[in-house]
Amino acid sequence: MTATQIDSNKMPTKGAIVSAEEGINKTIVDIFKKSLEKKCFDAILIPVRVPETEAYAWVLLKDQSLLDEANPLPPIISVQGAKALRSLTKRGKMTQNIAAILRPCEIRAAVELSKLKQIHLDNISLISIDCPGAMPLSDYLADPEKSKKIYKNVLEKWGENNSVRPVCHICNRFSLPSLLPRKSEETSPVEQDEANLPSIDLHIGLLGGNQEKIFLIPVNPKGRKILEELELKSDDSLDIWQTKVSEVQDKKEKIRKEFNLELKEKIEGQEKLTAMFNECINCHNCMRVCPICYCQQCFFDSGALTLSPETYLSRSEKKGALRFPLDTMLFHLGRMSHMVLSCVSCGVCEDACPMSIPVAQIFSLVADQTQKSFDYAPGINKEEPLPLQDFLEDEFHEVETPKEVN
Amino acid sequence: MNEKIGVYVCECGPNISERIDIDRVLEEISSAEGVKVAKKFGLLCSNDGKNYLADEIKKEELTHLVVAACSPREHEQTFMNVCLEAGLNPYLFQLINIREQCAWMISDKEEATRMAIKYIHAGISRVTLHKPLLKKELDSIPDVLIIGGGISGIEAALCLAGKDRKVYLVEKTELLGGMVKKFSELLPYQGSNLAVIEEKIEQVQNNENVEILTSSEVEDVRGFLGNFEAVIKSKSNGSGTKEIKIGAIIVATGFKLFDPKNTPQFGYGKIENVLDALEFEEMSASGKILLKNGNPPKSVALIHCVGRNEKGYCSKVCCLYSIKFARHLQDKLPGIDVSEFYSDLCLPDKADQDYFEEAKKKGIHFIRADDFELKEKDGKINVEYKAAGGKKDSIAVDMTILAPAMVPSEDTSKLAEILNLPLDETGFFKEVHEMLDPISTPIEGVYVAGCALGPKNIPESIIQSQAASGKILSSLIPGKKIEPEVKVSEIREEFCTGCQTCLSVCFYGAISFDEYKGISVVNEAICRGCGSCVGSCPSGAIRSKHFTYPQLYREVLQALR
Amino acid sequence: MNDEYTPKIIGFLCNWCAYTGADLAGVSRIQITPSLRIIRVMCSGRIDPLFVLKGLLKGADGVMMMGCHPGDCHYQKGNYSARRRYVLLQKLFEDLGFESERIGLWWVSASEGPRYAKVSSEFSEEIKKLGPNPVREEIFI
Amino acid sequence: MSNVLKIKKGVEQGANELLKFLLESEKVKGIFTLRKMNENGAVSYSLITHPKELQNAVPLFPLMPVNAGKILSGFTLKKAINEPIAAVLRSCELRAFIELIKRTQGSLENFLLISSTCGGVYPLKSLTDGTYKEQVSQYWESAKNAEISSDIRPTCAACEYFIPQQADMTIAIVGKNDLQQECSIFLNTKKGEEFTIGAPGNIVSEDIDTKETAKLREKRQEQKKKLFDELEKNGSGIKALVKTFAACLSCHGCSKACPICYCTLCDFDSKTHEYLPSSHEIELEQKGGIRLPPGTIFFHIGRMIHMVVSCVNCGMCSDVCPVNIPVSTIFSKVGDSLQKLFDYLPGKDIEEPVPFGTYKEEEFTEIGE
Repeated sequence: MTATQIDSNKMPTKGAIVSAEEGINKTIVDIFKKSLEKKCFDAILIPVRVPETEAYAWVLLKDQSLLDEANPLPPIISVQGAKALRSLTKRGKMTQNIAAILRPCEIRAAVELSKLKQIHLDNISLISIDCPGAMPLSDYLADPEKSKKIYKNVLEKWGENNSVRPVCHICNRFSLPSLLPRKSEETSPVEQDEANLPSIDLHIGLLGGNQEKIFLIPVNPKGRKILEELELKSDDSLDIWQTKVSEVQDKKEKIRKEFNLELKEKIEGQEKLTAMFNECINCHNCMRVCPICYCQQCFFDSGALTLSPETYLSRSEKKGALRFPLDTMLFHLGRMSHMVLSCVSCGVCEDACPMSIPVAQIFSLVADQTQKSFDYAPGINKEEPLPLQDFLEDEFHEVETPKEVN
Repeated sequence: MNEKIGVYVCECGPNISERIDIDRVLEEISSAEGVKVAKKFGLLCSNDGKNYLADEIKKEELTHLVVAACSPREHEQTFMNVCLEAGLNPYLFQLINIREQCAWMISDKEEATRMAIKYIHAGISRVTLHKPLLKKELDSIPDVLIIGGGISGIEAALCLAGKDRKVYLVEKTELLGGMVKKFSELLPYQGSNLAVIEEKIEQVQNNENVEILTSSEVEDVRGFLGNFEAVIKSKSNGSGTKEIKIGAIIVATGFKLFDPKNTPQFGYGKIENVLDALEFEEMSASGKILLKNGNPPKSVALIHCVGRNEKGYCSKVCCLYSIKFARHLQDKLPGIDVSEFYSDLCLPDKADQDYFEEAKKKGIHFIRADDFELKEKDGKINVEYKAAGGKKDSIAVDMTILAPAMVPSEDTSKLAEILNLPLDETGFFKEVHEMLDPISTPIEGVYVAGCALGPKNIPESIIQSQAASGKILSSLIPGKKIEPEVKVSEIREEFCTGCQTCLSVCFYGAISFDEYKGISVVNEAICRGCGSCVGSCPSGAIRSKHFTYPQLYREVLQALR
Repeated sequence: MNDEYTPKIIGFLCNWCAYTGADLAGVSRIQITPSLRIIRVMCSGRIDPLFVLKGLLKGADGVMMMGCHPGDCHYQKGNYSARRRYVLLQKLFEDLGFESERIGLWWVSASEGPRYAKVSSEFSEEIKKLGPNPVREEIFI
Repeated sequence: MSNVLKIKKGVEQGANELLKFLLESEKVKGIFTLRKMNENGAVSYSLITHPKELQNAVPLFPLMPVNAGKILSGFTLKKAINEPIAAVLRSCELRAFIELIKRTQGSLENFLLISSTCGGVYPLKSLTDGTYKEQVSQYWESAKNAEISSDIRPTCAACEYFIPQQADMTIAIVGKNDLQQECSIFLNTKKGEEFTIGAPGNIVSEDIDTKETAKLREKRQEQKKKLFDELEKNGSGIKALVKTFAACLSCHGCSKACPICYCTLCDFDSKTHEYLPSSHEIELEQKGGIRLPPGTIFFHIGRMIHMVVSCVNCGMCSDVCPVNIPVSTIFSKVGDSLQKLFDYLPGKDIEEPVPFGTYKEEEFTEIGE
């Protein structure tokens, strides 16, 4: 089975239900204030609104007062959380205990990066949250106030309000526990053997709580310990949450199928794709914001592709005209080949594209297909090796040349 | 990280121990990351101290050494040698200056101690980033190029050739001897007989160690101490060029005379029988001191300091040779009336004074004056002047001899460019230090001697040539390798974009551009490690060894702890 | 601001003039307020403007650059490059509304121990007046 | 006064006419200019070698997808072109190209440089959201009347260097009230004149600086002042910078799009400026909180230190910024004053050394004493 299908029986069944009269945000923030008091963590990584602005930035904080402006679920993804985490631990592990509250796609990117030794997850508790998706950066920047209102509605009408980004609208990995690896079909993530702990310790469930309560869901012993330290009992039933998750899941799966079919229509075939990338100005913003593109020096920036003027002239003479910047197509497809197996469809590339090319949609479509063919789900299981760092002897016979020809 | 850092604090007798709480320092830093031992010692620069350090390095198997003592300007080398003999690369060591900068400068012991701890912490976190650097050794060529075949050049050539050095003596004109060759005679107490000069010229010509290249000019010079390459262009034999390899260079290009035409009031070039000093030297050398009309002059005026105001410096020798001229005239043309017009008399050497007094006795008039105006007046030259008292006066004479200022010889600036040497505001070559290092230039292995540095008399020029030769003989020893600076700049190819900004800020020409790779390249033998290029590189492609960004950044961070 | 406050000042000193001058100040037992942390570089030309910037953004209250007097540079002209870079920083900080008073450049020769003590003490006083670098509190830089 | 080639056609057709002539007469091997890519108005620079492709050429189209100076630098990075190519660029692109050449990032050799008195360009956004379509209609009108056309990029509206330096030919647009009837091409250099021998149209003698250009320059200068003053609204000092760069994604797209940022690997993207976890923890201790990724302000000011004396205010940085930070405004403000300080106008004179590759002994003598 591919990791994308949900089997709600296998989801964690017990957790803590916390009422949220003061609003989801405040409730969550208070919990983490408490976690600092109780010394569950030394510091917390969470998006914080920059004072006197509408911008959000990742802040690693000890000082509780900074949590007042924190927002675990801002209307936008500014910097992809995994990138923030990478900037923290690329050169080694933290000595302090840190809780990182990330969206599912950010967690998954972080896990991919840890496989690529770009992030050291030691001493870091990854905490995920049900994610209704994020709004397009440009929409938010155009009118933050309006966007915030819309986003409230997004949270209420989960999965129906499509003012979120296309990749979010079709995202079927909005609730991580549903995807976590298990020792066997029967066990829920919590009963993992230590050796194969899921990437997250704790999950914050929003679905089914319709703004009145939230679910704190431990997915491993460490998660349970955290709840204990927070003096929260973790034996409330999670039925409402589960049912809601699978309900939304079904909806999403449908939208996703239709959407991708249409998209396929739009981009399949060289000409269509070329036309799509014809507007690319080669700024490489997409690569620069992509969490998976971790290279210090991108091959496509390295100047390795610079040729002599004569070559350019003769290339131009073949077609009558040669477009500059060159190799935009090569860049996108090349980049794709480098990272698409780990693409988590977080959509930041599309947000950052000054030419509004639907990069994320295209990449996520391709990712879908390629990842299926390797039965690989990026960022779900820390232990699952990267497809291209691993191979089975008994695979892909269809691409082999027939052994005997008669 | 598995460093084993040893930190040793020197008590420096009472100097440090009394003003810094060393025990507190030790207890503070012993816990720092990577520190294996932290100890104190009475006087680390003493022999006991050095032996103690060496033993410690071996005993504790230290990977890095930090010594907190005096200024690196005082004992860095001392302790680096200790490392060397103890088998630790001397660049894995850091000397922390807690004496000058803490003990001696901060009165409050508390504060001084706190500051010392800061410095040592910085040193510790810095030293872990040090890279072992290796001394390089290069073969050197003992041969020498001397530019300028005047008396200075000749003297230098003889000194060096005398010690069996191959010398290339390059002279622009057809013959050796330079200015002196034009003189009629020397000062009597210099052994007035010019033959001594002729002898020297002969000696050079007959010395098989000296290759004389007359009618030749230096076109290009590349390289560094011990390994220069020079291109010599010969004007005579069909302008062929010659490549020579030498280890050191002496510039002895001498001087020329200020052109009196630039000071019209002296009428030079307009009024007949107004000569400059050299013209008169040649005239008297020829033995015929005559006016244009063929008659010997009955009266002569000698005017000093021509162009001194324009140039702004005294040319030192004019007073004496003008007196020499006057007495020469008296000897050759008895009864002649000679007047010396001076504004200040410069008689620096011990014999000069007598020589001057004698001249006065012999009836030569010495008139202190300025504001000259020379006019032609019925066949004679009327010298109008303002006398010392301020009263205007004039005399009429048959002949006037001007003593123009000494100025840099032709193409001094061109040569300066080729050799990448600085000139001073007067246009002469600039020495490293007028008092302490008067013949060296900023370029190792290149020296300047004689009037190329400024006005000088013959003895001074000869002294400088001998000095330059001595420098070369002592620094450039045949068979002995030279050790270029180790803390030089290096370029990380993969980061270099080839914008060549670094070339423009390197004052030693140590960086060149590799057209093929499209990147800059440092010649480590020329680089002096100043790091200007590093500060100028936007790509962060250049690193100055032992002063890298991370190493300095560590110091910054620690400073702000 | 209390009297206890001693500013954190970083000084980049060239090895040949400024640093030697600083040593001389010590040798002459001239007492100064312990606010300056010296970082030795071979030449003032080595002082990368980024060091100065980094220092300030990391919370230094002031940054001093010191080198040989014009014309006396041990490496001929390094200090002229340093001067241009300093002028750049000065103006740039002004334009950005930074307190450009927090950086300074001084020529100090090997024999100018007293001058070293004087300029560093005076600068330290100036900085005291300015108070701590606001950047220290700033989280979102 | 210089010679002007007058082609009796609207300025845009006239320009194409010129290019057509140059290519067909084989005076040039190819033409580097903007070309229409599709119907929704996407344009990109192209090297056109066949006359038939010229039908899509839009040399004066008021959009700047990339700074052409950067492109030409990459084009001639390995070596200079050995056959003549005509390149149509805007004033700021030409200046950028020249700054790059000073840093041996390309070569002018064999280029026939064609430029125009620039009416400015529209932001890339106006292309992606289609708004440029109605805007462009009044573009030529305002150019003709030496007005600042509304909706062009703020940087352009505040640009006083719209009369190109060092171009062989300059197509006059600003203040040409006969735009629709004729195209005036100023032949600034001998080269320009040689290449137009036999070209359609007639030669007259005119001056490129007119009352109108002066008028526009004045307006743009006013606009510039306004623009710079707007920066003050965030206050000044570190607080202001933090506010301005609050939304920065650290994507460094500004430096990638900047023509002057020529480094293959930007120093600020290199390991040199990576943080060890320990130094993060030190700072966390000191401040109680740290922004991640770190060094947002350090990057922007650092980049400024590296390139701002050569900044040509082309505005690409602002155009590609995903979070609408007015990067170019800040950089032109600082650039302006620093360039004045060093008496240096980037891209004006190819012989003029870059301020930090040189110095004068007698300058700034009051400093350090």
